[in-house]
Amino acid sequence: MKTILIFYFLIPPLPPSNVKANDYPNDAGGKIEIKWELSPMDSTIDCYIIFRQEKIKDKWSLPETLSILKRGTNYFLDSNCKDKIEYRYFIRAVKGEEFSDSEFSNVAISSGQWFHKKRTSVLILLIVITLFLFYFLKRAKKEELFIRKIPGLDAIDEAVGRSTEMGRPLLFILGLGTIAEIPTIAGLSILKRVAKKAGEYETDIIVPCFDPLVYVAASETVKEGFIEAGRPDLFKEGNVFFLSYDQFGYAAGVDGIMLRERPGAIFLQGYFYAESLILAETGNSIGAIQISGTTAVTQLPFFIAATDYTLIGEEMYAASAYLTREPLSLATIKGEDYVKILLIIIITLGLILETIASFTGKDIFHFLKNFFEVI
Amino acid sequence: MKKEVPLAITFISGFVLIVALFIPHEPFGSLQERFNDWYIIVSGFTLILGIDSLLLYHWRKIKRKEKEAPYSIALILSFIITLIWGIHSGIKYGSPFSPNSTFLRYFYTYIFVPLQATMFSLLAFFIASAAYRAFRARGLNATLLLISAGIVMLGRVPKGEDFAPYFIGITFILIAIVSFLEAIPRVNLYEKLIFYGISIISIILIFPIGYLLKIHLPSIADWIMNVPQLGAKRGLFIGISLGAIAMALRIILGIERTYLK
Amino acid sequence: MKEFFEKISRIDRRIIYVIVFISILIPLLIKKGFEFEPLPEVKNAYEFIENLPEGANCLISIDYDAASMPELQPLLEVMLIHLFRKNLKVIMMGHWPLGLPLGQIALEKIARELGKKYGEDYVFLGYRPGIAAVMLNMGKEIRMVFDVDYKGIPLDSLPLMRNVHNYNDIALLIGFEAGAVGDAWVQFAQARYGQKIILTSTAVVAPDLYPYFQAKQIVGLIGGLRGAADYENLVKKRGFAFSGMTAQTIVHIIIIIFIILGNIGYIALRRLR
Amino acid sequence: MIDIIFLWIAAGLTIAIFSFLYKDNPFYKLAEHIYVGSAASFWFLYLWYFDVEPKILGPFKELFKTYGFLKMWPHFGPTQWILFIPIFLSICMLLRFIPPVAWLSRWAIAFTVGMAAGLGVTGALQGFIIPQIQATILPLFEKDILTSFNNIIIVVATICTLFYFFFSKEHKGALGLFSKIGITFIMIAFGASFGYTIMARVSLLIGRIHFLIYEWLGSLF
Repeated sequence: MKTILIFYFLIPPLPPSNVKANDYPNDAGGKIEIKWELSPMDSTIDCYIIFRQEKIKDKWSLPETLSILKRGTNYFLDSNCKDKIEYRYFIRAVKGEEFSDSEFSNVAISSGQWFHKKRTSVLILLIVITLFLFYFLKRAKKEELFIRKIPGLDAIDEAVGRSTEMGRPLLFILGLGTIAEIPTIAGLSILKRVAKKAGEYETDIIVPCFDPLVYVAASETVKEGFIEAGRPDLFKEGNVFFLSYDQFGYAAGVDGIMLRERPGAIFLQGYFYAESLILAETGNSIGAIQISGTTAVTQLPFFIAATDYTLIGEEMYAASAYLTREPLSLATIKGEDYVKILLIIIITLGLILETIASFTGKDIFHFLKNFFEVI
Repeated sequence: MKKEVPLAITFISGFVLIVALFIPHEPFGSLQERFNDWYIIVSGFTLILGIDSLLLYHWRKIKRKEKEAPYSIALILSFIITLIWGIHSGIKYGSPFSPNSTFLRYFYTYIFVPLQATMFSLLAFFIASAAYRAFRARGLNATLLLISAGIVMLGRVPKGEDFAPYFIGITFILIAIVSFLEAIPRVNLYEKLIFYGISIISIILIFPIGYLLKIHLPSIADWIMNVPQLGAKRGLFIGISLGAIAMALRIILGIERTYLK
Repeated sequence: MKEFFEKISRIDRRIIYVIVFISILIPLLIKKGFEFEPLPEVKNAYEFIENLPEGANCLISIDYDAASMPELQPLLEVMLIHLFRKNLKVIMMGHWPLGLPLGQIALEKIARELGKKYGEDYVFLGYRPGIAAVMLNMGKEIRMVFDVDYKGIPLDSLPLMRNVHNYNDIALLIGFEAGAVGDAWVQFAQARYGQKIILTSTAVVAPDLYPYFQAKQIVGLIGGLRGAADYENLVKKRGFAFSGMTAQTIVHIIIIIFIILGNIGYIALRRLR
Repeated sequence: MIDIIFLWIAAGLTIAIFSFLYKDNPFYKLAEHIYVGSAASFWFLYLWYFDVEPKILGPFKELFKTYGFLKMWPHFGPTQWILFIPIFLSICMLLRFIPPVAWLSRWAIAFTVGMAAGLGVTGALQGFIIPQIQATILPLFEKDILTSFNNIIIVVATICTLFYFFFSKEHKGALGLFSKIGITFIMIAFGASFGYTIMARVSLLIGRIHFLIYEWLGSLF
């Protein structure tokens, strides 16, 4: 027994086999993936060491250690390659002092790809959506398009009016979104409408901003709104200002403005995080009419609870079309609706296929689900 | 010129970013990160504009000797002190954010963090007052909203299952009373029966549902989160994403240009 | 009668605030509370630490900042007490530069209380930028990342660090997570180097980390205040988290009582009208 | 000693913010203004040390050290030259200080808005729509009754919610019914999500109260 044990410890472990190196797909180049079959004695070895050689002037360089991998590993991604250089790899199985090396892998060259194959479904869907939108854009010139009532948006004029009656300013809060986020831009287009109304009613509008770029854009927007209302003289530069780049500093500052300036109507339109309820509750406590809207799903419940009207998610995006009634914008809304029908059809088809797959156990029926598997 | 160039810039930067999603090859592969870096650089510089506007806003208040002027002085002073402190630490320790800098150790931990954390913690109060005020059984949807909120709330805390049956009992008794009172004045026999029915069913359901909550409360709460909540959220997400795409295309095509005119 | 219903349907918000405040204050003051069973993932973490040999090195990574302080800081303190009591060595570093002072304050406080010496029983390394790069290089040689500690003392001058070179010399890694760094620890330190990891996280992050525990990629998971309370129970040093959990239950119940009161008032008033 | 002074400052600021719950008062006003003022400096320093400096000065540092400002220019590679785009945009932004050329700042805004549009499309498609559809394609009937039941509810909730966001048709008839079911699911979801969040928020308050009792008052005794 003892001799067998000693023997067992002294023999070198069997090496891994079938080492394959290939360019890593769908990347910008510089990566090679290496796969191998585990050593038959995988459970007893300590680790694998992976070596690489590169071809310089038709000669293979000295092996270079890439990484030490624990047993049971049969995959390695070498992300430190240079494109257009030939590499080959081998794997060493190590057990104590003993080791053995695998055969060399095939020669591999890394390269970048010009099309991301795993994103085919994204591309197809994008093309379909774009076609839908363009189709309705074309039709927009011919016919009147319908859009359903959105109560929160109808309330805007009323809120501005009531605030004016009370002799109080308006407060417009664009949230924490940066200008590189769509909800903020949707908020800006609502701001323009509110600013125009404010101009017509000769009411002040205060816009404290979180993001410096949003501040610049908001100040242009408000100015434009007043010009459209024909009252550029009423635009006060200082009323649109940058407040704070700190989430709760912003909340503290806005709360202060609410308590001291006593706005009659508060608009919360943009992207919000946890501060949403701090703002909405304080606004409620001063008795202002509040119209909120966000695409931040986690914050919507708080707006629903604390404000008078809430634009839920997509309703906020539809706002600019709804408010301007511009045929081209309305057309995109119609296109969107048809895409929704298309998606519902796809989902229904997928449900049928998956149900069949679950009963027959055949993988072929998973094709639709797999088609939407993306990275 | 004043209008066309910005429209072209918007079109190009938006379009190129979309195309880049499908091309892993450089220079497209890392375009999104590169644009993000540029964005950060631009917003770093724009912050100077922002701070200027903030200080100006308060400077005006001081000049006009408004009621709040002393606080505006405090704001400007704290801005200057913090800046000097940060720069001083930056010079002395290499960066104001190195672990042994006094800026991080004292300003950040004892002034900035308490302000942040306390402001954040106000939410606990606000969430209570908002729930009290808004969660009223105004109709079917509102009632479902408050019941699902109640179950998830109790399902998240230890010992919640000991209290849940009582609350659900009270809720059901309330429903029974309301529909009973609703039934009495009804003339239409059909409606009358429905309301009596709801009333009786609620009373019957109290014990089985109470028992169920006592035994399975955390898993019922999880179920609400993982099944109906998840489904509705998905619908919301898909809708929001479609809205975003339509909005983005409006921007790229120049239909939506609030920021420009 | 009508006045009463009007009152309960329109309670002043300040009364609600005061009651919420008191219902948290009292459990924290009297330090008594409801008993509850520890979660299995917390128990696992505790038992793993219990079974570590004396003198083993533990690496603590501070990957949170002030916003998550109430959830993670008390746990960090209890954890340090447990580690030091078992005479384990603590090496602290972090990936969130703004959170590091929090880690340092806790480390110095507990070390002072238990009479531990800097350099022998514990070391504070600090922060280096680059999350993945730091983790991978530490697998080769810690000195590639941290050649000196936070005060600038070379690692070789610190008795504790003399024999610590890479993950092989670290018996346990404990990550305090408020974001995605925990995933990176599993991906780089566990998957590549087989490092044993316990992750502790905020309640928000915990569901994302739970699959790692199920897949046995981490030896334990302590999530949110609940996890911290369980850990306090196990270490038999009940404190903040334990009384905090009781406060949680009470506040939740108070809120529900308020909702019910509001509804009784609302329904009654609608009837009376 | 210095720690104790700062501990008192921290406690004072904490109480000042809490005092806001009663009503607006000088203490809250002071704390608020200190907060906003110092936050402006703090984030300015943060943004410059962690983002702007390494991103914009980093690539030039080595060249500047070896060649000096005047002689480094011929050694610029693409990494350096491309940075002149954001530098240009940043300068456009700063030109707002000079009113006659302030309109140039729109170029920078145009770039960021274009970015928003590009990221909006790719993020929505790749990050949301496709994964969500993929996750919703579920078998409706399985051997396990509970799973089937759950799957059906998830699918009904998803589809009805989508119907609620139909804008180009009046919500009547079948569409009206579906959208009503949709809004019911949305409300259940909002209730659950509201209830789920309370715990995390209360944790924060527990943290602050603990700080006041044990760290601040505790340091007195």
